[in-house]
Amino acid sequence: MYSNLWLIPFFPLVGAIFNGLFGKKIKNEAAIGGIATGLMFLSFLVATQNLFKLIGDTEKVHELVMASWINVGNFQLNWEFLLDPLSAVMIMVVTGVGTLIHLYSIGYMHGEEGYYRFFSYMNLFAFAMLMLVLGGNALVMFIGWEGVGLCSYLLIGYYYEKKSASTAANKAFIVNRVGDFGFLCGLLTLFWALADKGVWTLNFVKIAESGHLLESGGLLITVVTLCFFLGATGKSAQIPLFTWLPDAMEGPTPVSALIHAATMVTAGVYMIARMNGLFAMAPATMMTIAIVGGLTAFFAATIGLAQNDIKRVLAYSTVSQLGYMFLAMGVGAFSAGIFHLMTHAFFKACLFLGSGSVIHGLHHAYHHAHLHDDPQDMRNMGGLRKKMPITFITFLVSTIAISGIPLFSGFFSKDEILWWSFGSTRGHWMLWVLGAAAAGMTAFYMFRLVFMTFFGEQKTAARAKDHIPESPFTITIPLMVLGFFAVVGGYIGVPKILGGVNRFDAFLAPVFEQAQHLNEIHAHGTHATEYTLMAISVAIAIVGIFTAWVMYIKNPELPGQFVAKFASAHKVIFNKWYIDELYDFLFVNPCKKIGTFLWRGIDVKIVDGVVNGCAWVVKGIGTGLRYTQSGYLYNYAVAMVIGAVVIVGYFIF
Amino acid sequence: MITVNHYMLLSAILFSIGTFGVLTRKNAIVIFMCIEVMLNSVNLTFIAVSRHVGNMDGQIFVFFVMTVAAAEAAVGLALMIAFFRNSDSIDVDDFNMLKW
Amino acid sequence: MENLVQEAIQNVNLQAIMPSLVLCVFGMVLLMVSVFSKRGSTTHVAWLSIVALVVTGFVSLSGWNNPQAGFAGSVLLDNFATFFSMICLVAAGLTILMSDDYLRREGFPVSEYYPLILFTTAGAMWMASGTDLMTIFLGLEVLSVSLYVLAGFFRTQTRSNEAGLKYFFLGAFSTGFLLYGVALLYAVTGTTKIDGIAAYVQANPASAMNTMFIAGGLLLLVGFLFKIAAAPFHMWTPDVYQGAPTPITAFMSAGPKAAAFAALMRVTIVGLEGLQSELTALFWVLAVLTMTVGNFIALSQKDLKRMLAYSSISHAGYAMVGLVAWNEIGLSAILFYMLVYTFMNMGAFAVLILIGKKGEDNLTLDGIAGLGYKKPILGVVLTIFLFSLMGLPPTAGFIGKFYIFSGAIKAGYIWLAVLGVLNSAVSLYYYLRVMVQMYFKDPEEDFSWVTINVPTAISIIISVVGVLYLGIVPGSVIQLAKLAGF
Amino acid sequence: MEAILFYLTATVAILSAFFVTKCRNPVNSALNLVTTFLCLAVFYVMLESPFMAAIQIMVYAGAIMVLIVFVIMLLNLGLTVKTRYSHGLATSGFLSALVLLITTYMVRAGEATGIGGDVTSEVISSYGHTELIGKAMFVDFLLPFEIASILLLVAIVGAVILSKREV
Amino acid sequence: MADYLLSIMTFFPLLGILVLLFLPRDNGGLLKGFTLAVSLITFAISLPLAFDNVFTTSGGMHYREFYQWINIGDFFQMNYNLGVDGISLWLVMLTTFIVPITVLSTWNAVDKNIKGFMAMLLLLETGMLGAFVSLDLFLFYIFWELMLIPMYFLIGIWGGQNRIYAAVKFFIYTAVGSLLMLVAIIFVYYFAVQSGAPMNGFGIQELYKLDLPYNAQFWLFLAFGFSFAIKVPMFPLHTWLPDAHTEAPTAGSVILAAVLLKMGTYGYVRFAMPLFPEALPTFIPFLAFLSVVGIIYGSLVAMMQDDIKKLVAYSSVAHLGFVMLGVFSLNLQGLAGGMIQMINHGISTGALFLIVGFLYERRHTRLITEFGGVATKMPIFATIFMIVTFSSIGLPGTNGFVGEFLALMGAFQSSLRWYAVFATTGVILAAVYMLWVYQRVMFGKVTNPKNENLKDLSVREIIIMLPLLLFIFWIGIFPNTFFSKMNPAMEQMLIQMGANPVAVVEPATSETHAPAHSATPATQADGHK
Repeated sequence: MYSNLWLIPFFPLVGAIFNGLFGKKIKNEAAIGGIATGLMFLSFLVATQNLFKLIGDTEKVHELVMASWINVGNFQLNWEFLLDPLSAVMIMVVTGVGTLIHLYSIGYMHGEEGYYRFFSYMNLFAFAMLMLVLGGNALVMFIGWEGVGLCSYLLIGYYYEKKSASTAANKAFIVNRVGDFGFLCGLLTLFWALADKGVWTLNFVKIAESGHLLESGGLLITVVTLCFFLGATGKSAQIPLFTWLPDAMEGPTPVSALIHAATMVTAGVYMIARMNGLFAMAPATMMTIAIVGGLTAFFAATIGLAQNDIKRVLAYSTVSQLGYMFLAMGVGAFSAGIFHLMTHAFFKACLFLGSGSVIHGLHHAYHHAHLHDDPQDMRNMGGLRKKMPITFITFLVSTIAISGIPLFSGFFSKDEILWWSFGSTRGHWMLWVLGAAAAGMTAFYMFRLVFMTFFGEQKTAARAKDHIPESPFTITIPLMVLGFFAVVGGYIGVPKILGGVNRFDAFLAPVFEQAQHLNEIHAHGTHATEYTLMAISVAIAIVGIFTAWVMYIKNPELPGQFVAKFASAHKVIFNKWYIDELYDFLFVNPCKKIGTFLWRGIDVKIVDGVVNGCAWVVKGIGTGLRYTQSGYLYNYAVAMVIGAVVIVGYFIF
Repeated sequence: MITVNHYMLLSAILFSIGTFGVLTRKNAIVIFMCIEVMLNSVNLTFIAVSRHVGNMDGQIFVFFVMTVAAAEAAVGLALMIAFFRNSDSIDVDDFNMLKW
Repeated sequence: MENLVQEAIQNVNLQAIMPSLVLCVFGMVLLMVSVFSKRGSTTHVAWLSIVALVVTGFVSLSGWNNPQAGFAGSVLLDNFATFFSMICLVAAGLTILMSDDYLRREGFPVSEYYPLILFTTAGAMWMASGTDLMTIFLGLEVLSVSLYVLAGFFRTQTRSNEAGLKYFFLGAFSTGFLLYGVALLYAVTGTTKIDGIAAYVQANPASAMNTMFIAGGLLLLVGFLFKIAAAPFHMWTPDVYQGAPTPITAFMSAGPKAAAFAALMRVTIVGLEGLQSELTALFWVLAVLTMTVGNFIALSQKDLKRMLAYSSISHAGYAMVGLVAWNEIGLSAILFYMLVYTFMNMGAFAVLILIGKKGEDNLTLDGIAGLGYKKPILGVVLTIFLFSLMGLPPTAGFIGKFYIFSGAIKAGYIWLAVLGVLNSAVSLYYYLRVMVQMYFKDPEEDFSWVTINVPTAISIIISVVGVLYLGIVPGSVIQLAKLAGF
Repeated sequence: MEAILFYLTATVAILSAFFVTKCRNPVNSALNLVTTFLCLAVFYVMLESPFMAAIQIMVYAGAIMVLIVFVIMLLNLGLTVKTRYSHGLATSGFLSALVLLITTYMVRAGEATGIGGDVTSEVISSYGHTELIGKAMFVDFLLPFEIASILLLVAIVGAVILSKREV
Repeated sequence: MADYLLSIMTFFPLLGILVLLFLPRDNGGLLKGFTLAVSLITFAISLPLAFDNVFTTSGGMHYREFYQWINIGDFFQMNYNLGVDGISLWLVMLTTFIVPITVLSTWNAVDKNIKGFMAMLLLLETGMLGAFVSLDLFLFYIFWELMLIPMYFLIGIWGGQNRIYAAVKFFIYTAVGSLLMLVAIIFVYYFAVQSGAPMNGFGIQELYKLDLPYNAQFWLFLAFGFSFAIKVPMFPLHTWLPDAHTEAPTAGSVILAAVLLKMGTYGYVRFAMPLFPEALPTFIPFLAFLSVVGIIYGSLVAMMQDDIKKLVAYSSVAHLGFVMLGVFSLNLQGLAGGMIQMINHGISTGALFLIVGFLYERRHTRLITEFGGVATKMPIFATIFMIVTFSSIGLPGTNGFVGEFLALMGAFQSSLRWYAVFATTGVILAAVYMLWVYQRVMFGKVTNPKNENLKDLSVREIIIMLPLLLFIFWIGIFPNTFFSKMNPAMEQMLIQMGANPVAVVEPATSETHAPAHSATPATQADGHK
């Protein structure tokens, strides 16, 4: 029935291997990009087919076992895929957005050295991501989980000659590994806990079936889920492991769009959703997730307020939006979280690609003018709306969507999350406050971005001013498609209160309903409350936009004065709350110091010192004894007499 | 009544004196003579014990000890002469080329 | 008077002394031959003495499994004695093979050298086969006196003189102790026959507590311990080994040592059985002390002969472990070990003889740098001997150590075995250093003076074959050692 | 009477032995050694072993001592006495004292239990000591006797080799 | 052929040495080619083992060979007693597989005394194979020590600057341990003899059945464990390893890492643990602690190294920590993880050493600071290095992951849970040091002019790496190829170690138990033929 499921990850894998092995020989960029994009599109087609099949199917959970993987005693693990509404949504997002970004890359990466390498990595990433979302057991998922980390590493380090790029790549992978540590611990503890009850499995379906064997709310389940959550924070850039994501902007922009906005970073959200049954059983974990998510949304937004690099603003925005998703997960709004995941994928990909288009244009102009200004610094931009109309429009649409203005996709998803955070049995009004404040700030800094980039005076250096082109079609088409979805993507999930039927929620229901039901997770409250909250959040967003307008269009001196007035606060925010420095201080430097100490101090001095010391002592004793051998007959005779006296004396007395 | 123990005590004393001489003297020939004292003390024991026990084994042993002493004297003195020819000394402290 | 002669003749059993008799006759004939041979030509004497040793070997072997006692209990040519005799014969044979060229190189082609070795061997045989302390003592003296001469053989070299003199004085001194011990044992038991002593103690168990008996036994052992170079009676060894002509050093480390072990074993195991608990404790301590002293001091040696001297001390320590064990395995292991040691140590010395210049001043660690490259075959065989001395498989040294420690462990002396193996770990260092010089350092000299002569080559080949044969298929020889043990 | 003789001779023996170790001049030591040998010969006579006394004087005092003195003279050592002729007095003295202590203790605490042989004073007086020695040597200890001959041969050969002047 | 397969396989390299000795010493190509041929033939000889399905059904010993060797009645008996089961099978295969690769790797690296080098390699191969297939403790010990000799020379003659120190240290360090083991071996033997148990020389299968008192087991385990711990090496007995690895020539390092270190872990699995099961619980917490310390410590120290080879060496300490942790968890998953991690480490770390060797051959330095930007000059190399790096990190899909995961899984299921949590941090640290070194060597701009003219890998070098890469993915994706043949033997071994291999739930696994039990009398019968 769903036996072609394996084709979905298989196509990108073929592309990755093909381009990886033969890409270098193929000089034709179009061919390389075409193969990669085409294979992604094939994968998208298969995904679509499966999605429709699933929609029409009454049975919503399907497993496909491909082969046996690890088979040791009772631990029997297969290569298996799982298709249910959740993974169906994910594969659509991954293949859909992925195809568009591939297409975009054909133009964007034009002329780059290692073009084939880029597409090989991108395809490999798609493969890994699809393994992640389709994996039928935790270990297949983990393959994808680490695989996306690997690809992220490779792609961030794409410009490996740049020190900052390779460092960022390392940081991304290592921070992810910290998360993986949590994931592994969780997985292994879960396996042990279940094995203890006689269920030897890592299969998601079986885990979901036998989750009830564990004590609900018990220590074990809390530890397991907390570990998983640690994994999720790593992958999805949440507090405390979010620092890698802004640095990851060192990669080419399509990478940022695909990996660091639309797909990979949402893996953590997906994972929690996938294991919702377990998480639902651990209220403490849920609360932690909600708080962490809310705080992340808030703090990342504050940092976003003060950044000048166009991609970094978007990166913090991504962190912030991921915080929303976690907030959703934490309060039990699983489907809302996934919904936001999807809409976010559309508008954030669009934003990234738009920013890429801007950078591309500026880069082109600078190149033309032989300037070496930073094409990503917003302070060099301005007034681009006339130069790049398509980019501008799609960008603006997406910005509105992310700001949560009604009728755009972001509104529906964000609002549902805010509502749940307020009204859910696992929610709290403080969470709502955090979310709403973040929403306001998001509106502010996103419009700040738009205003600085597209409005006002052109601040680009004079020589380059007139050479900023609109991007080619391969770039603008994806922009337009994504812009379209940024507007309409939300309509599949219009909440009931606004007259919708929330098809999205209904589609995902088989995955989440049971857990929500069993653990009494639901949002409650009157319609009035809901309306009020909705209005407040919209108002906050509008205030944010207005403030941005005031500060950056009407009265451009204001930000400067503002900064001067709150210099220290600005400095803290501008420097990202000094989190990187804190981590350097807390972990990186101590590790290096400990490493050096262990090596120079312990290993060489003590451990090896003991060994060499033994040798030294033995040799020293030898040398000492050697001098007993004085060469004088007298001494020898004395030794003999002493020997005889001692021997005889000892035994006769 | 002089018993075998008297002889053995005397022999013990002589043996100790011989040891003392071996340990203290530097002149190789004197050391050799001191060793002869030790051997003689043993001979005394042998003969005394031989009489005490009542068989001739000890006496025969003494006989052979004397033979050995003679043989050793011959070889030892030859060695000393050879050494003396090379280094003009038979002081045992000069036997110190080989050490450590 | 008639009576007396008859009685005397009754006691004579020539078969019991046949090997040594043959050897002595050959020795005397060779003395005559050397009188009439041209000065400086020694080769024919050397080969004749090889013939003597071979003949003696056959004569000895014919006595296998056919114990012969004679001379009123003075001598017993049993398997034990035969085994040790064979070891001594092998040692003497190898010595003679490696001597001829050496003597000429060092400018001392004196043919009396060979008869002296034969007499030494005969003395060693008497030590091994003697059952009367008198026989053993006289055997020991024949052996010692010849060795004094042989050690000081290069009479114009001060080093050789000094070696001879030191050996002589300390040897004579230890003889004093040994004799005193014999005298005391005689005083207590009224006999000098080993089985007589044992029988007396068996009949009068109280005499095992008699201080005279204990002291006598211990003093007697001191004499033997001196010969096997057990600490603290080992101090002559390095000096003498270093100063003596190299083949004699090789010989001393194998043949006479084996003979001393033979005597020591017969005396302790048969004669002083009553003192077993005291003696095992003593040997325990001395074994550890001996191997430790030998190994530790060897670590800082630069002169190869001296280093091997210390190593031979430590090997005596290992062999003593078998005595501590005091069981069938441990005792027969000593026999086996001495045989193995003969091959490996004499082989190593033979290689040293080949690579030495006149005067042998180059036999230091630095002097053999890069030998493995300039003279690869010599390098390889020396390596094999060193591995055997270390006790690494698949060489005989390993089997030997295994065998010895098996005895100790079976008897429950685990800590002794542990100390033993730790000691051999220490010993690795100085053996490895030789290899480091041979292979890991670049050659400084071209070793052009090294010429391989046939007899020495034969001795090396015999040693290599012995080491490998006893290392890989030791079964048959262990079987023999088992039969020869008590 | 016997006791007096014993103690007197013992005193002389001990003193002369001691002087062997103490005299600066090796010749004096040698002469003292001869005295010791003679004292021992007296003891041998007291122990009814006249033959042993005889060879003690002949072999020891005669042959061996002559050899020693001869070598001393040959090497002219009598005149080359060094100022310090001994060393390690303290250590050696202490050790020798210990040796003395142990040996005397051993003799006193132990017991010469080996008795009951057939050679009594009567036997000696009836057969004669020399005959008994001869009988024992050629009947019971023939082999050691023969070995002794080899020993002497070796010693002679050795001495000859070692003291030859040229190769 | 099959009857003598193990002997032929083990001694074929020795035969090769005999022929090698008569080849002209100047013709390096011939010598290397001949050695390659010998090692490849050895590999071919061993191949039937890998394809024999008997291992999937029975955990007992197969391909038995038994001859009396030394038989001294009541003294001792040693037998020539060979056999292979699922546990040693893959280690044997790894050995025969890795040796041709090392021979190839010497093609340009070794130009001094080639004959000696090749002879030592082949001797080493005989030693390693012999140690893996010996079923007689005495025989095992002989092969075990035999390995020491060629390795000593490989390090000492063809090594780097400080080779003498490293070689002597390696030799004495390992010898100390093995000598203590010798004492223990002898003790076990006589204990068995005195207890009147049916014996077959030093045959381990009979010794397995011994019932030693706890006290004896304690000390014996200590002796065996100490010896093997040095070889593994476990913290704090590891300091010979960085020196030996750094100084050894590439081929030596590869073999040392790939096979020799496995002797230690194999020793635990085959000897120390099943022979003394009662002492095991006493030691496990301690040993597991050391393993975990080794993981973290090795990683942290590796992180700060400035010599690539030393870094890889310290990473071995960490990797083997996982192996040991898995083995000590005393369940099937852990043991399987440990066993497969042995193979993985052989492949991945072997490959890393080869990679370092490639760099060294080109630049004659291994200092990280000397490199940088190599990826631009050597893209193929960069790719291969990357794959191996990730295999070493344990990326899922590569071999490293399967081993680490199973080892940790086993540990999590056993009483070593808390140790395992700390061990899991090794996952992070591995990424830190490997990626950091990769970044510093490969990424960035070429700043050192000496790196301007680096040539990418030659065809030979790629051929060397390809089989390793193949297995990196093979084990990562289809580890069942290996597990299926290991499982029965591991179950049997766990029973011997006194552990319940699994709480048998599914009927499928209980079937595999049956032959495990029935194999025991069969081997007993073998022993007395």
